[in-house]
Amino acid sequence: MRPAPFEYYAPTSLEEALRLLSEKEGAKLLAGGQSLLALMKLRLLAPTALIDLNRIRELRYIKEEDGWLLIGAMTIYDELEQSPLIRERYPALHEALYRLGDQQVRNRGTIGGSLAHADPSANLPPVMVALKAQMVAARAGGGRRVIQADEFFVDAFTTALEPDKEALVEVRLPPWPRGSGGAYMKLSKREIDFSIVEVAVQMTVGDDGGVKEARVVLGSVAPKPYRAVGAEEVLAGAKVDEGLAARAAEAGTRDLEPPSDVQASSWYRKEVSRVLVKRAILKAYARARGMEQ
Amino acid sequence: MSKAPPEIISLYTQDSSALTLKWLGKPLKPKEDYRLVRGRGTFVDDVQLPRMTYMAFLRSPYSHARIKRIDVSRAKSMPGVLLVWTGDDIKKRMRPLPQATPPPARNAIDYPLAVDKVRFQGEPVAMVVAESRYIAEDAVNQIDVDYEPLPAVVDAERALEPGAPLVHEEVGTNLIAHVHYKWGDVDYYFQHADLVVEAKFHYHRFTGAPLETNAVVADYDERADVMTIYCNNQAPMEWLPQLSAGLNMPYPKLRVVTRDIGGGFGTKLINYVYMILAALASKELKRPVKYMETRTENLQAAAHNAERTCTVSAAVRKDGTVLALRMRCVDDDGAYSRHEPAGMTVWAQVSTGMYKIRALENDYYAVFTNKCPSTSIRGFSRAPHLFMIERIMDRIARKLGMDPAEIRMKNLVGPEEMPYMTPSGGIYDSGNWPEGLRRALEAADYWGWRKRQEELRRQGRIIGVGVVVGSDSAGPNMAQVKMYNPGLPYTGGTEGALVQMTPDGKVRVILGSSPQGMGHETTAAQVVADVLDISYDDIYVQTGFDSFSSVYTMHSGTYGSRFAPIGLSAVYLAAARLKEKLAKMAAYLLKCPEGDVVIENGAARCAKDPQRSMELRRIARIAYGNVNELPPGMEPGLYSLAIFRPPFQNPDENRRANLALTYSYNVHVVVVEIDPETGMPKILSYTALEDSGRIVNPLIVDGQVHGAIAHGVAEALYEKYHYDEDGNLLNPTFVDYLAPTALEIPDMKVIHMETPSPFTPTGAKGMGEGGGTAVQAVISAVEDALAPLGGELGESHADPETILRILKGAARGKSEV
Amino acid sequence: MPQFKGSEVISAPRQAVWDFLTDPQRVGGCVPGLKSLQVVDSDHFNAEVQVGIGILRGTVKVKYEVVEKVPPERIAMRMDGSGVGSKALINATVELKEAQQGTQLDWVADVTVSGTLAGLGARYLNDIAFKTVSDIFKCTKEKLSK
Amino acid sequence: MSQELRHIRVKVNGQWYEADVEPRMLLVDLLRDVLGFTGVHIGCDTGHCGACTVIMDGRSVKSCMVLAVQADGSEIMTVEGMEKDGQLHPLQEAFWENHALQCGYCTPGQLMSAYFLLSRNPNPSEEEIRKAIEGNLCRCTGYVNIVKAIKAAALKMSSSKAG
Repeated sequence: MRPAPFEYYAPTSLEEALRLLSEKEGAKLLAGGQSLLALMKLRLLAPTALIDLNRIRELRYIKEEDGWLLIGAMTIYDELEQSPLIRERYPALHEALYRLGDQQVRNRGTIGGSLAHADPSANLPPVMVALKAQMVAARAGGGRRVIQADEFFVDAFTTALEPDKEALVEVRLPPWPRGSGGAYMKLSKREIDFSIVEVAVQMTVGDDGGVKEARVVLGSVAPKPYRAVGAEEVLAGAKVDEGLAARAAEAGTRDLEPPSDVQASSWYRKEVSRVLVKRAILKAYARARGMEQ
Repeated sequence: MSKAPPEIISLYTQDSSALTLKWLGKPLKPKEDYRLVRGRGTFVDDVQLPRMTYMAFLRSPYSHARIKRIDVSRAKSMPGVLLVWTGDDIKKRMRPLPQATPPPARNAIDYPLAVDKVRFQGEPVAMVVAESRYIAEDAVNQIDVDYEPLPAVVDAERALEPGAPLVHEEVGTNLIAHVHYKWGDVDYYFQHADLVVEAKFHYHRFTGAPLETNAVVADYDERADVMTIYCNNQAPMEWLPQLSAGLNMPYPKLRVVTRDIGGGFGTKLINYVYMILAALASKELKRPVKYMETRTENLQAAAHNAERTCTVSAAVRKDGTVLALRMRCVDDDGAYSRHEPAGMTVWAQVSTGMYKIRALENDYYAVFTNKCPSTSIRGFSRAPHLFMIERIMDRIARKLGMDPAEIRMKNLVGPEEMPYMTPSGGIYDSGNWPEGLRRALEAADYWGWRKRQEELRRQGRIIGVGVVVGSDSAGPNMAQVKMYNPGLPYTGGTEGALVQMTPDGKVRVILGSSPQGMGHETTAAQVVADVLDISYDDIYVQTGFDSFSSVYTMHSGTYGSRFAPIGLSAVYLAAARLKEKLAKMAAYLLKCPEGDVVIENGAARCAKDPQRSMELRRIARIAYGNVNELPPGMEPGLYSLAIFRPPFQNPDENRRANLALTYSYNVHVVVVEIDPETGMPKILSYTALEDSGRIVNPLIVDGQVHGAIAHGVAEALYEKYHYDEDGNLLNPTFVDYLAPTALEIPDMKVIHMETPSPFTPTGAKGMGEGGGTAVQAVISAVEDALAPLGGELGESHADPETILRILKGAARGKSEV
Repeated sequence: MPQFKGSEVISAPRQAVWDFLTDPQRVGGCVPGLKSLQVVDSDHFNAEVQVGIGILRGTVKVKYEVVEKVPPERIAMRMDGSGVGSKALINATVELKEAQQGTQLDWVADVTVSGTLAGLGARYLNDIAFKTVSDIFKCTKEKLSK
Repeated sequence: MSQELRHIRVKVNGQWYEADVEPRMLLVDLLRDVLGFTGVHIGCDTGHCGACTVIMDGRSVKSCMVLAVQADGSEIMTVEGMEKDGQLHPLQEAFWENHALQCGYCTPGQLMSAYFLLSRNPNPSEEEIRKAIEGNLCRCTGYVNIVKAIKAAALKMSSSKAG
């Protein structure tokens, strides 16, 4: 299958790309292309123009800035997955990257492309919400704004970015204090598949073993990342054991009404959501307590 | 039933005296692999011809609809578009495809492009030929079709009910064929059985999904009035009537060529519809036309297996002896009979599996539905037949409190009864099956696992162990089609080969087969080297098939695990005859009595006087050039052509016949663990024993076993087509059709027995399809895990949700479903 | 086949709502993402519509047909959409009842999607269909409430 | 519909090529149909099969998921570029010796993924090998001999470096 015709632009600066985006009616930004080109080949998408971001060096970096980790939108998964910094500080993100697509996809796909695509079953969105990441959006003329991950994902394949105006240029991961840990779990039939259910958990635990802060976020169960607030409430202040994790999981998934598709029914998604949330909480807690890497 | 009568045995037994056993059995590096690891294979899409054009299809979004209007005007007017055809254009150019079905199904009208009505989602409705693939696809999107959607029939059993929507009005029913056989005194055994065990099973819909999709390049040479078709069909000569009817050209004008084929697994038998369309377009445009199916088209509309729903009942004695079987089955063959309903009778005789079952009653129905047409996917026919028997064996064992391995051991045909004749007249050629089962159980540490299973269960872990026996009945007797359509002029099962020693003493081999990675160049060379006792490296086997140079019959091709028993037998015969001729020439040239000539290490010598010897290449030079030196009256040249014909017969008045030449044997032992909370299954251990007679090349045999296991595991746990009630196929891409990767397919342990077949000159048996044993084994293991909780699987596919529902239901004493 | 329901209370007399819904030019103008509209006759129009959620967008050709009219309380319509290798068939029935604030509009729609989209597990397709239909009547309400 | 062509330069298997291509042309079509590297195969539409995998600027990518224009100025290696002066690459040797292929259609892609793996992990575990080829479907071998071959090649390459 081959894509329909389109105009092609390969700007070398962000400003030029943003200008093109605002000028070209019906244009789309091309990042890694691992989803976009597939949809274009199937002719489910036929943008009039592609603005290729791959030649914009300034969008490809991983750097630290007063405790924050700043990631350029065009940084590929593989570079992130290989980063020791991310493996140590954000194990949930590392696991999500390790289990994202396959090596060829990780060699080409970018974090910005994935987040802007906002597929309800993609690995990264729930992790971003769990980590309290910030998304930096830019528009032509130098305008920039920061969007909290919680607000960034609006609906299936829909983000808070203003269509045809804004581009996601940077992802900012906040520092999590000592005593923090996270975990990502995904259930799928084949390892390479989009998840049937996925969970990202990030928490901070006090020296007394009580949970100071916890964020529990599911993917594939709603049009956008689902914060299991019920679970977070049960965890708050508690010392986590098997039983408590189970109660939190129960509370966190009670109100879920997941979609059904060819891979799994709503019933199955809800059942395994509870299981994955419980397991991810236990793993994240152990990590926060420094008991497991 | 019992040991086969002596006259039958002697009729089938083959002479193998020409073998030297110097080259058979060696793990020689496959000849094909050298070009393929360098990316130098020639697949259809690699054929590049001047002035090439490209074909693409508009396909039906509906599974069943009337075509009210097609507007191709916009597509036609696009620059670069050369031709746009609809069903009406095809109707003008060809007769409908010949139907192999009995009346009234024979009245079905089948064109490669839909005429008036579409009958399955993805059926081609219009075709475009353009200067590039890109333009062709652009144009397809500019074609407008008005459909009137019709109610779809997607359930085979409902398709037979009165008032069901008709897939083919002209047929007047959805029934394609019905057969009912009774072999042995079934009623007697059911009356006198201690118990009758009955169950209903569904064999699900999947496909082979070869990595190379269907492809064709048709090139009409106006000057010679010859149509050359480069294709990846597995048995092109089987479809000569279809091609000739479609193109209205005599066979000698049709040149059909296959080169390297990127896998087939049965899916590439019915791609002749593409061959016809590309050829018609090439004739019209006087330019070569290339078509390469997209993966979505391939998964949605190329070829699925036939689904089967069976009610199986077994008459059993308390001691576990299975006396007789009754099966009532309905096959879902999809929208057109392009290959099926063959599967319902092909190897129907293995309904009784590897067991001494005395009597069998088969009541089979094949029906049309609004789904993709079906064909013979790897494991064809014996897989669903054996699935039914192996599943019921497990159920019987559970009812009697026997171990599944024990009940199989009790009923297996014994070595003293070989060759064994089944109730339906099948002749199992050789093997020590109980010994094979013993060895497999030992290699898999079966009894150890049974113990661990108990211990782990106490720790809350759910382990299942499956043990299954099966056969890859191989080298089909096509006369079996007479069992549902006595009028069909298609019987036996033959193959041809040409072995020529060229004037330089090298050997050229041409086969009738169209291999897709089974190493025919390698194994044929090994047989020739073995018979002539010359170097493997001096033998050159032509890649693929070419109807202008290959030796073929209408059975020619690569399907039904037929190359080892039939193809290699033809190679053996041709080589043996060549050896005789060389001996005759040598006798004269060496002045040595013919009986004393020995052909060895590339030379002929006189046994009495070793001094008198001559290299074969010198004899070859004389045979072609220096012919006055030849014995007076002897025909020059060293060509040897052979067509191997097994002594097959037509089914007798009771429809009894031997329907395959060899019956390889396999035992699979699988251990699975189920995640109690998610239902996710994981294979912990996989062991397979294979006895496929004499092993020609262990590398190739093991590779085939690995592949068959991978397909079985995939079908049992990952690959299943989902149609909704409107006949929409919900998973037509690799996004949702879950072809497993290296992370899903487990490592596997393969062990061998090697019992030569008396019915083939090489002693080799057909193998590679594996008879679906892996599907049976995995499902058996999963059910074994669920059984203590009262869970049973009714299907050949078990996904985590199904398993979890059973676990939950069992836990709650009722199913969630 | 999923079925959707919805209702609007429109502050306009029933006859006005009826006139609006039976005027292809006006009701056509309410089809979301409308790119072009070509009125065939009082009961038929063809439209080109931009549909989709998020990035999953495509142009779809819609054939609109009135299949039943019971003035002024009932109208049944059929919308036949085709594009991106797929078909969407929407059968909608609208009931108009007098209400004190004006007219009560109740609608029911059956949606059948076939083809590539149905096959690509786009499990959010139903959302698209629902939004498309309900937007038509929301728009009707707005236009008439002015 | 027709489009203005882009002029691009690509270095394939050590040699520069120039071509004028439509922006929508996929890299795989450039390599196969324009430049004649037919060892690069097409097996699907959705980037799942990996048969079209090539090495682009040092990384394995699926050439059906990259536009030809995007490769402008890039260095690409296909299976045809693995041999050095008539000698098979150790991976090719190992695939042949272990019969790590049957139909051979997925083989070039498998080799490219294995090549990338060994380029940064000279002696991978079985798990790492399986993970490394998860983007390359094989329908013939059950992956058994592919995994075996990659192990064997890794051993051979590291020992030959050591020795």
